[in-house]
Amino acid sequence: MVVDSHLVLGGDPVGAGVGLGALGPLPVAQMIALGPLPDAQMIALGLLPDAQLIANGLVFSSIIVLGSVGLSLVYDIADFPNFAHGDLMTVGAYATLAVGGFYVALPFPVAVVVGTAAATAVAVGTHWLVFDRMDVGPLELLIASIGVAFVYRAVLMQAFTSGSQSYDVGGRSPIPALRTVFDVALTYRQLVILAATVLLVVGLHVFLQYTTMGRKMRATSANGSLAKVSGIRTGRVVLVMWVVGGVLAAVGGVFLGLETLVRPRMGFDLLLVLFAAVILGGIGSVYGAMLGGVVIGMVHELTPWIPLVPTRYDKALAFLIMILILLVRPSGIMGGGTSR
Amino acid sequence: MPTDDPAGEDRDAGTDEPRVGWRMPVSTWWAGIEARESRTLVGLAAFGVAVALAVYVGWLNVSYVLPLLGLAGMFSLLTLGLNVQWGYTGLVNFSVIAFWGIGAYSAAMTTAGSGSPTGLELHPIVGLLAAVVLSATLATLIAIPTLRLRADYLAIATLGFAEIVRIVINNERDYTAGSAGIAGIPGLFAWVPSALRVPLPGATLRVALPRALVEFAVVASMVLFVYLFVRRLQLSPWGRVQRTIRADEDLAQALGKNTYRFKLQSFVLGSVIMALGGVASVHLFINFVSPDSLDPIRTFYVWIGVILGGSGSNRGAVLGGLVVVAIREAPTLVRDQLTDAVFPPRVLTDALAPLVSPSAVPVLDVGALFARLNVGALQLFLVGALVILIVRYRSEGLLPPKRELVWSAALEDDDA
Amino acid sequence: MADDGDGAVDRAAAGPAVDDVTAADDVTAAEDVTAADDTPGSDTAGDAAPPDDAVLVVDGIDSGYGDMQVLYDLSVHLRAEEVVCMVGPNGAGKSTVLKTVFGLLEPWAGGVRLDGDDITDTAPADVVRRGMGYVPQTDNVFPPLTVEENLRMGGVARMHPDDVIEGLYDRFPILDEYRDAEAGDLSGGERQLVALARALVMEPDVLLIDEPSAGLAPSIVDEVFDDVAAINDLGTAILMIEQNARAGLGISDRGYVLDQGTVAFEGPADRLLEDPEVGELYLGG
Amino acid sequence: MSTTGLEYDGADLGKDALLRVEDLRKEFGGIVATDATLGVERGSLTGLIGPNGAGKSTLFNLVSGFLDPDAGRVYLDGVDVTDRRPDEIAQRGLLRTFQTPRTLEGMTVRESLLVAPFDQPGESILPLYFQPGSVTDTERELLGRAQQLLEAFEIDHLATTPSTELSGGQSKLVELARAMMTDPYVLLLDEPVAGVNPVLEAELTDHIRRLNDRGVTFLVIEHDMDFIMDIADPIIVLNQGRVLVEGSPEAVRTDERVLDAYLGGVS
Repeated sequence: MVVDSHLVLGGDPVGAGVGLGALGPLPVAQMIALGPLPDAQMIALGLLPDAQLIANGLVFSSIIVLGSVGLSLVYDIADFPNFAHGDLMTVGAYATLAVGGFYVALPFPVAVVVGTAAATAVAVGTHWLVFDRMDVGPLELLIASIGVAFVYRAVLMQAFTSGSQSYDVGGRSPIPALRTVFDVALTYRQLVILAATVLLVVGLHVFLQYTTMGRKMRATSANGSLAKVSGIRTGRVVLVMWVVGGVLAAVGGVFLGLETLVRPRMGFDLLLVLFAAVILGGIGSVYGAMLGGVVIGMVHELTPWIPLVPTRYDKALAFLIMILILLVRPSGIMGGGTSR
Repeated sequence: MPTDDPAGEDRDAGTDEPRVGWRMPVSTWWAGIEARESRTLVGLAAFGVAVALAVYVGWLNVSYVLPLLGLAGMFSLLTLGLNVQWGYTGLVNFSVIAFWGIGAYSAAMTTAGSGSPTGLELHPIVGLLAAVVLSATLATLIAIPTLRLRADYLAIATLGFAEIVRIVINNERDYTAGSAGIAGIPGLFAWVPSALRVPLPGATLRVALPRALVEFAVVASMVLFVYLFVRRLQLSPWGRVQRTIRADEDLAQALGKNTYRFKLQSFVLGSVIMALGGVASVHLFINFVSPDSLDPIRTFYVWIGVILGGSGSNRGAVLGGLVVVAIREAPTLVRDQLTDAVFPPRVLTDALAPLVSPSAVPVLDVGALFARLNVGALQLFLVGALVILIVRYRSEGLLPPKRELVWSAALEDDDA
Repeated sequence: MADDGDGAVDRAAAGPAVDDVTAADDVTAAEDVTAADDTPGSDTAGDAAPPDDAVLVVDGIDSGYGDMQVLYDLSVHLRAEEVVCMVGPNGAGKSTVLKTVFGLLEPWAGGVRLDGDDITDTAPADVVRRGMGYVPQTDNVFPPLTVEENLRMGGVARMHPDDVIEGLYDRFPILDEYRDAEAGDLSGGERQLVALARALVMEPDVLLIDEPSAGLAPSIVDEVFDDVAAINDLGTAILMIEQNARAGLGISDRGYVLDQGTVAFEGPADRLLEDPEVGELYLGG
Repeated sequence: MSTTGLEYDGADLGKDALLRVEDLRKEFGGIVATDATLGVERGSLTGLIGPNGAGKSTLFNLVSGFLDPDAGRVYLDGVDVTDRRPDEIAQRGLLRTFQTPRTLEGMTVRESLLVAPFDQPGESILPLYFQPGSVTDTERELLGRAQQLLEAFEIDHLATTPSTELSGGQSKLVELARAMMTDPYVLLLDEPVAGVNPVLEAELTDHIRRLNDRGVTFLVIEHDMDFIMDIADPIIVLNQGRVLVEGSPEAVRTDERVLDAYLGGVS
């Protein structure tokens, strides 16, 4: 019987991973370490300054954006919803853990690079070994991708146990300056997450808009068969697409691990939120996925603000937004993308 | 044994062969079986005989096998429900276990006593009705926005729904007892003694596990009932429209079929069957339910059962239920039974230790590896790998549906 | 997008449309004469072996989709710097010829030679690198990419496409004007030009064009054919198919009339148009 | 918007036309695919021709409800069916086929015929369990009808063949037989003889004629001119989404405007 580690955490029985900061100004990771604070509920019930919620929202949005961009790329170019994308984030988190203390103790930034590279290799390898070899429709690929997700997670559970782990790295305390000036509790870790995400998103934008490979990727996404007859080797483009998606997912996974704990189910628990972001932004639109990620991330953290919705249903709210979008505008807020 | 009941049925679906019924000679029946099917049936029979032998000589305990067969029956209810959705109509439902949970919790919250925060202690029939109404309503609510859209939206929406169900059950402690779960759900056959000795003149007859036997019989008849129910649907004009939708929804529409209505019916019906499975589960065998049971992996167990058995095949779905239990149990058996026999502790490491650096020794300790085998991980791995392999190599499954499915009564008189 | 389309039509319709057409017909007649000069008197190649100076030889191909055969033992050829137009009724297999030549479909029998090299069954990306370009009928630009980026996508197999692209801007100033506009926002005629230019960045010896006039307002068709002629002037041999037989053959040196997956007539472009049998082929005999 | 002089006067449309299309317009990305007014007379076998991109298939999709028009109306037997769902339009007696034959994976030819008739009692769930007799009766009747049709179309030997194993021409015959299971008033055929060998083509022609004689109204898109000129009267020529000419095959064949439309140039 699989005992989900998060069920024994107490404070937030349904996946500590999604409670990110919602319970109070202290980072969740620290809170879990200390146990729930007695005043946490009160703070959550409205005593929080708005700036704090927004800061929390931005941090969570960063993680969602990193995951949803890759998911959107694969959905558009490889033409199936990759249900293993959340677990790819988990692979990134664990690969970093493996070289950042579990098996080898590299300095954390180096560990992130190595872990990201490993997770990307896993993404590309999966493409070669599984998806590329299947001559089936999107629905069958979708089902196969769930199989892939389970295999990833099974290997991680065997190698790292089913329990929760955390990265052995500092930066958990709030930055005093921000606290005094803006009355916002933002840790060094969170600042790094924000900065790195902005850097990656800008980097992706530059890559897509100003490099030949980036243009090829947009071209292949817009019209795969025309890309082929233009002389673009689309097989390579798809490979690079998996590399880009893999890097972003892995880094997102590490950030998720920094903010919560590294758990075998951490990515899978986030998958639904990623899909909500992708559908909100419009399937196939990378920029839509970014926007969708920010919106879903903010809504998630701003739940305390929203009347009648208990904080514990923050994740359910993302799902409801998704359903609403499906009802009203199935092609998403950015419209574009392939609608059929 | 549930393994036998798929075999004797479906014959009337064949049309070219002479009509065969319940009383046909075995040779006639066997002659009408296709080669692939006969291999599967032989395999099944061999498996059944092997299990029976293992029980007879004492390798396997009846008290171990019987509940497992009951569990297989439970999974068969779920595979039959999913087969209606995916196999008949082509709808991707990733909230199988959530609908099971809706059934289980409906029953638990209405019928349990002190073990439940609600403590209603109503008659089980109330729980059953609640389960049907609730599952049908919720299935309709997910279906309305998504069934008109591309197939993958339903997949995402149902996965989301399953998570929501889990979140709600985990959080609404005042009603569901949260992660603690609801205990004390009345067993329907609690009055049957769990062990029985019948004193006869001169000896005592020991009846093994009478309650488990009764409960198994109930599950088996439920499976049979649902099987007959959905098979009639499949052979009917209703099932024919569903197959048309699965193959080409545009064509179905061009032929005047309100495909949305049909898809909705299929989705709701399948979901209600799953909820019924949930109701039955908590009144039989284990009278307890907790959110642990709502792990999404169970949904994918059911998926494996359906596609391995053969999408669209009811017999395949029943067979799939059995396969699922085998997959679940295999890791435990491997760890408990095989490790010591195949990889005696430390043999390999002792042999290799002088050759490698000390830090590498634990890595080589295969025996130890198996001993600390994470059963959950291995189950997950088997499920995942099987899904990939089936999609890649054997998408039609072990017992694919018949080539032609016709309302048999109509053919019967046609021949006469 | 709709506005742009209408705008383009309005712009073009501003002139007297009917006069334009008659004028074009006159030009066509004049060009035929010059075209005939390029290839003096060797139009009777017929069933015989293709001439030695052919850059593209399609030799007896059978082809089709799934198990449906569309082409039957079809042979066509194209000389250097020549414009050849394939016409024929719907369903004659014209697009299938181009797809098979370009490697998008595997021929069931027969072969394709480019500059004497066998390119049968070569993948499109490699066909491009061997010097043949292809402009599909519709969906032939990348809508979210700018005109500049579209052209760059045509030159992915080149080390330095910039000079060629600049050359194209000089030759087609309208492209220069719209270089930073998204191709999806252009009018139909402008898109067609972008598609043609994209295929030219590789400076192909042979360009295959599938119905350049498809989906265009009649007034714009002439512009597009002018563009095609201009491309030919740059030295590229062109094999195109065209529904609008008069306009297509009007700028061509030679023509093939396809029917039922094989060549029914071939000959100098102007003579084909006058042949009453060709007309009958279109409307049934 | 187009001022090419290709005007078609819809005013003289017979008001009792079984199928009437008025100013039906559809644009794709700013390009007008269809902007037509036309009528199909009761009992006629009307041909719909035109060069590639003339908007024939778009018109079919609009009329059968698979596309929603941007403007205009469709009347079937006097009833406005614009914006109705495809299944509602089919139920009103307008059946269509598709350009590429749709094969029903996992179903035999006979099954694919049986699915067609509307409102079978067995298509609802309750009668299956509470009135199985009526389901059986209907099924028996439909089986008989399917058998008759299969025999009439000389494909009864294919009854239990999986749909996916048919040749292109056989699929076309099955499509026609399947449509006939529903007793349609109007049949819209999209390229019924494309990819069909000459022998089967002759058979198909024969069947379409016979059905027409029995009162079924046809609207047929076909690129094979010999076929359409032989079978259809009147013929409607579409060009650039509009009706260019309507008339008898002879009139259409000798009409300069039609030749121009096909060969290009503008009259």
